[in-house]
Amino acid sequence: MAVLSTPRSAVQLASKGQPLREHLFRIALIASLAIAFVFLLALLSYVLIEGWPRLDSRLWENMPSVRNPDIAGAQSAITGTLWVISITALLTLPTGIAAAIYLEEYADRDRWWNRVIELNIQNLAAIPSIVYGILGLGIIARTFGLGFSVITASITLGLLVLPIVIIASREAIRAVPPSIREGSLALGATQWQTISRQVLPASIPGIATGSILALSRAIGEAAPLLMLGAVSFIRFNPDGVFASYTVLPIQIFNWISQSREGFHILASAAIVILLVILLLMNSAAIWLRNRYQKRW
Amino acid sequence: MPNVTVRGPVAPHTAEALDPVFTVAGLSVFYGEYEAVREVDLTIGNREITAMIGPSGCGKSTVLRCFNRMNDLIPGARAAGKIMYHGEDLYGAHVDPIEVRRRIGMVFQKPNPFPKSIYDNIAYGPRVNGMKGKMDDLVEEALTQAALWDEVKDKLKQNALSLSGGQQQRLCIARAIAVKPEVILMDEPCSALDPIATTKIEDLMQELSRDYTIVIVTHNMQQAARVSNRTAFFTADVDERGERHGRLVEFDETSRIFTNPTDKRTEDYITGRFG
Amino acid sequence: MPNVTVRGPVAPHTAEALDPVFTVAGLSVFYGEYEAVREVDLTIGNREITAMIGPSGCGKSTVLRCFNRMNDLIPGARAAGKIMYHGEDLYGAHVDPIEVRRRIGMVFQKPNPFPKSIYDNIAYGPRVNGMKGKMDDLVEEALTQAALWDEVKDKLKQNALSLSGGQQQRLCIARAIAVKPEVILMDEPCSALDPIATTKIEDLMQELSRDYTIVIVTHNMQQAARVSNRTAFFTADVDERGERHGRLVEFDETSRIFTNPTDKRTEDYITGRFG
Amino acid sequence: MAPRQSATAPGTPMSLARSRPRHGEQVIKAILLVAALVSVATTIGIVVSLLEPTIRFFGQISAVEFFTSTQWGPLFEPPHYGVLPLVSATLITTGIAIVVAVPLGLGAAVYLSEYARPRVRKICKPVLEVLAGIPTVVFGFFALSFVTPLLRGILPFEIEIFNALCAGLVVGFMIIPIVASLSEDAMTAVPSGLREGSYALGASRMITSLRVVLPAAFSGIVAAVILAISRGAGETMIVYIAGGGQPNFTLDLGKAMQTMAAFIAQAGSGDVPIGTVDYNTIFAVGSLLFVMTFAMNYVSARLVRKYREVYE
Amino acid sequence: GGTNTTPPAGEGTTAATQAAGAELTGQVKIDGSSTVAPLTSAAAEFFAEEQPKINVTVGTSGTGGGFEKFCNGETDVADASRPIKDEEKAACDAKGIKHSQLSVATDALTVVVNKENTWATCLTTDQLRKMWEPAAEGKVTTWKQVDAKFPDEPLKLFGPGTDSGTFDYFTDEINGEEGASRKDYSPSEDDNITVQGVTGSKGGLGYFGFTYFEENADKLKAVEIDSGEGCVAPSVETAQNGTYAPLSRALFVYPSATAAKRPEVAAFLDFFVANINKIATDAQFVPLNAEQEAKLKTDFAALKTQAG
Ligand SMILES: Nc1ncnc2c1ncn2[C@@H]1O[C@H](COP(=O)(O)OP(=O)(O)OP(=O)(O)O)[C@@H](O)[C@H]1O
Ligand SMILES: Nc1ncnc2c1ncn2[C@@H]1O[C@H](COP(=O)(O)OP(=O)(O)OP(=O)(O)O)[C@@H](O)[C@H]1O
Ligand SMILES: [Mg+2]
Ligand SMILES: [Mg+2]
Ligand SMILES: O=P([O-])([O-])[O-]
Repeated sequence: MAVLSTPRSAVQLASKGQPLREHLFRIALIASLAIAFVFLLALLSYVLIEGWPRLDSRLWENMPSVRNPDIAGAQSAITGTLWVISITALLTLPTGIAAAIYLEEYADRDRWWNRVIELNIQNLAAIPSIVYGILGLGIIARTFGLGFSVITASITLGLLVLPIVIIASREAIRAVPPSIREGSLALGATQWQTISRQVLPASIPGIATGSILALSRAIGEAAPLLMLGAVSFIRFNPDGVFASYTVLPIQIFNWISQSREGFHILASAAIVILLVILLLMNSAAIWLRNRYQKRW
Repeated sequence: MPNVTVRGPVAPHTAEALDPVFTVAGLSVFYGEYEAVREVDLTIGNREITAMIGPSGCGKSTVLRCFNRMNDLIPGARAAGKIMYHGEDLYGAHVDPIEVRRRIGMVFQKPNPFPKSIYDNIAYGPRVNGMKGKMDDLVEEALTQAALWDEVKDKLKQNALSLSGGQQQRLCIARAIAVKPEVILMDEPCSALDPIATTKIEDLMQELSRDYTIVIVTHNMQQAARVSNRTAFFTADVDERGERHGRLVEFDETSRIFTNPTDKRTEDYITGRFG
Repeated sequence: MPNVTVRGPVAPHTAEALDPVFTVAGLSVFYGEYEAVREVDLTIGNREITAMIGPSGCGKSTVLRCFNRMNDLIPGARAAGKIMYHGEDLYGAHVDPIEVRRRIGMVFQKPNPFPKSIYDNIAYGPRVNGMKGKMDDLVEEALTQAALWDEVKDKLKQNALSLSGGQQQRLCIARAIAVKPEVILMDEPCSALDPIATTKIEDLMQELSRDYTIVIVTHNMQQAARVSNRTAFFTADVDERGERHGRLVEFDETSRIFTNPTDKRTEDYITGRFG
Repeated sequence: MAPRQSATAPGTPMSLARSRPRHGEQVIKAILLVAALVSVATTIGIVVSLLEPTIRFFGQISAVEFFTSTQWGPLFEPPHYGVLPLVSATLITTGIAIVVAVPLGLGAAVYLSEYARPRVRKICKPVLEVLAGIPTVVFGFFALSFVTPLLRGILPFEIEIFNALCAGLVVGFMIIPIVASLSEDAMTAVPSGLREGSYALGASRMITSLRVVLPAAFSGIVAAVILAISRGAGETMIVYIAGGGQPNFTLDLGKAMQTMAAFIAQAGSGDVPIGTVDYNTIFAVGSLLFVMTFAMNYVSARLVRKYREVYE
Repeated sequence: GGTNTTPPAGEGTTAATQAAGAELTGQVKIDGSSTVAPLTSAAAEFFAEEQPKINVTVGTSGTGGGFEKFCNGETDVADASRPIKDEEKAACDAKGIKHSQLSVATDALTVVVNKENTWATCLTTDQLRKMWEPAAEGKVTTWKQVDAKFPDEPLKLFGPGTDSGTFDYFTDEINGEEGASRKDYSPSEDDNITVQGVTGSKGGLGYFGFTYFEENADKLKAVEIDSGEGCVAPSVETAQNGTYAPLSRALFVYPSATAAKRPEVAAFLDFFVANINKIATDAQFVPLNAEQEAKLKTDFAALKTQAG
């Protein structure tokens, strides 16, 4: 090794040269997060301050009213949201995860039809929600005859967020190192055993993220439901999957477009409720994600 | 102390009289266009230890991975030629690779513990194979055989990824033997082990070879000499186009390979004059 | 053929007269609550090869990883005690771990090539360190030194993960020396290598030790004897509570350790009577 | 330790064919395939709902006018059918959203995955994800009643009360969690051996993040970004409320604009009698949006195949 | 609950008194105009005090969307801010949905400007037309162009989306043809957005329903309209007596004759018609005058006969 003459003498180990660049990079990263947080904070405070006067039990004990904002509540919308979102989760999470498993673990990526499925899923993610509303109205409500019911809404929302679940789950499954699969298969495990006992547990964090994002989207979505008869004025709780229903985003939308100030306050309060429901819904996924997150 | 001299053929076997488990004929393995191994003929005897030696990159792992169809999993990998397992074509249409792997276990060159607890790593194989019996005993037995029990008995619930390199390797050995396969393929099973652990694993191999067939890849000449009945020596030829292809140079009883090799290249390699 | 006898101290060094690069005093390393290594005192001499040997799980890798603060990256890992590097506290507040790692290179126990081309793997270090010079030459030089050039020169653009186990290990060695660090830490650098490649790497170490300081972990007694000037023997003690803690048993010139060890455990280990 | 073959006579081991039938495996595979096909069925459903009215639309309106005229106003008297203002508005607002969301989202992801302590990550990630769950109506009103006045106060140039800039910005913030969360997962999944390899060569955290972790997580990051862009391009309510719903063909970000999705929402939720040209425009625009996103996804899918790094 | 009660047959009595003895169950589905929805919603709310077990749902799919569902047999009552169109009627006939039109309230379309606008207190219909006609597009961009007396302030227009009944009515009355309007204004289905737009621009002008103005009177200024007979400000009185012309209009509900046979629907309609002005006032609509109210009752009686 002629290149090197003497080794460098024992110079200081203190950093030199790049600290500024490193520093700036770090600051830029923190700033990215901070900017997003500031925006969120601004939005939340805006909503919270606006809605504060009406954040009380009337909100979940009373039914909606168009006559008087003081007696109006959102009970039917809250129960409707819980119904719709639970069934959406039940329908879409298993389907999405199953589709992701198929595409990552079974499908031969060189076959054109699998590439078509793949492309198709990405494409579905970009279709505006209102188009799903058209689909839900024409095919699910009318052709399948499910009418303007909870189940129609859940299926429509489920299809709307399905691509999110699939894409996120696929990436999570793909990130599991191949050596883990090899280790399992070499022990005589079947493909499904390998998937269900090694690959899926290892990809739970990513799948949980996908589920969170998907359900978040579904719970806040109003546009397709407007086409699906999530009628804005309902004074009773749904009693089954075929019942009429309304949901919080619709109720919020409706209150926001009311002319009286009192309803705007109510809308903000309902947003807070919606976010609380959202966080409660997601907390299971968040818990799972934190529990299973690991590096190898 | 185990026997560390050349083990020699198990009486009354002779080179030709072996009871074949695998019969390999004209095996070539391709990664895409690249022919990594060319025209290998080989016979693996029942309840024997067969060692595969040769310089790095000559295709030992590649051949080994054909024995339990592990290469099926590498996109673009393809085997030509025949491998018979107890007279049955391993690559035959009706053959179920899962059944193959259930009966032919494998320890990989790079330790690959599952990101689970030590206990679950061992229990995994028996569980997926629907094995009955007390799992705790099974785990203890496998870990003891792989000379790891003492070190981990207090932390069976700890994540296997926090083990040291050598511990991980022994864990993978324990995992493989816990399912009691018919054949065990081991790719450099002692590469990360100290002499003591190596000795224990070699003892284990000797013990297992009473009932099982074992194929090991090793770069440790002494190890091959100590434990194996037969040795296959591979090397990589460079062809006209400058590509390297693995080839089987010589296959014989270990005592013969190490004392009286037929091929000049074998002799050179064994005595360290090669390369 | 390289020298395979015990290398012995480089004249005119003597055990005490060494020019220390690292001075380790009372080093204990914890993983969370678990004290993996306890109270190690050690001195690594300039332009020498120091070998660390001992049974699997005794903490060799752990100690080695303290020398370039690699353990900083493991959540929950923590070092107590002092490590001085050229008289400067390696864990001092003003010390930049990046600068430390730039000057103290490392080859890991499990080969960990980047999922990039072979070429980019080697070029990565020089690039991030802003090294000048013709990159192609640098890559060729490093690969040649690590005895890999011939095997990969035609596929430098190929993904490094398609290399065989031993090739990956040599790639990681080439990657480490390409940045020309002051000290090179090697964790079982030859574990996946055949004797020929091993010999080449050992030759490389000898050559490098003219200018560099080298610390290797090896489970190969002969290798320690062949290449190192000094040897540290570690073992794991079991304490009252049944926990295992790594300890330094003996540290001395290699010739002394292998011919006339002070501690009974060293002798047992070296002669294979241990465990 | 009883070897399996001792059950049978030595030398006559069981066949390598399936020892016990594994119908379960086949059934599972079939179920999984069906799940994957749900998405295909969805697309077929959408294409069927879009196609027929679209064909009828182009029977009545010339494609030349549709693609070249710069005036849009199908529901006015006299109607205009130039889709370019909608397309340009979609590209502009989505472009602004990308400019906001991709750097901020990736920055946040790198920070959470490579810099932040685990506790910080555990808290920050769900908090960020709250952004994804806020109803878009709310974003829209927040944009209109808070962000726009704010922008009008600080920007040196004039912007209208309804404008593309504010709509794009807020859409960008809405999709940050998609970029950040999914990319962060992809980066966390990169084996730590790779990071160690880089650090051991004296690479800094920044270099390691940028040159080792990001490339190794490339496929996941691209998936995240594409998902986010798709979401942005298809976003309806925010643009509808804050963007003004006025189909201006302009590059002036301070002006009101109407995106394709916003048009569909506006026309689709209103009073357009079924079967008329007006009604069919909804589907013509929908089809165009479908084709555009399809093209974008096709290109990006090819990119990913090309640059993906497979580790281990 | 008992479903044994037959619908009240007598005229002149309210459903409330009739059904007081027995509780009905069932669901009444209403959908349609977002303008009319607050009125039917308020009715539903009052009705719930009488018949808590009857679930009345009110959707807001817009007048067109409401008729679509109504003629498809999916709803019982359609809210509408304009009369049914011929195509829609045809669709209803095809499905055999018999219906009739009931005028239930009056609305006064109100033209509003920014508070800081000191110049436009009264606008003639011609001036409005100058601003809104298709020919004005891209040309009439300042107030000065509308009237030389006005300042040179940029003119910013806001209004309802093209697919609302309000837009149809306004364009028809002002520009002489339904749907004929300049396109370079900011349209929105949500009147709150129009409020924001006008309050945010000094030269802003917009139009929407009277209720909306009343609620936001502190933020906006209503313009008096001169259709040739002097300036008239929008108010309950001027709308009711028809002097606020041409921008006052009737609002409708369309009950299905078939659905009206169902006791719960009949009960609701009885209640609604009987209490119409109380409900309208409460919901801040312009109530019917005596003459209009009498007509409503006659029309409703006819429907019930038709329903048999
Ligand atoms: N990340 C970790 N978390 C917890 N314990 C660890 C971790 N890494 C190592 N250990 C434990 O610390 C002890 C020493 O490990 P180390 O890797 O230093 O051993 P070693 O001497 O290098 O062994 P080998 O020769 O097998 O590589 C072992 O008992 C091991 O299980
Ligand atoms: N997945 C792969 N794709 C392409 N080439 C490969 C792949 N795996 C191995 N090779 C190449 O095939 C040849 C044989 O590799 P193999 O892993 O069988 O070597 P080996 O004999 O096991 O070497 P070692 O002792 O270093 O592990 C090598 O040249 C290697 O680069
Ligand atoms: Mg190998
Ligand atoms: Mg180690
Ligand atoms: O909802 P509309 O009354 O505008 O049809």
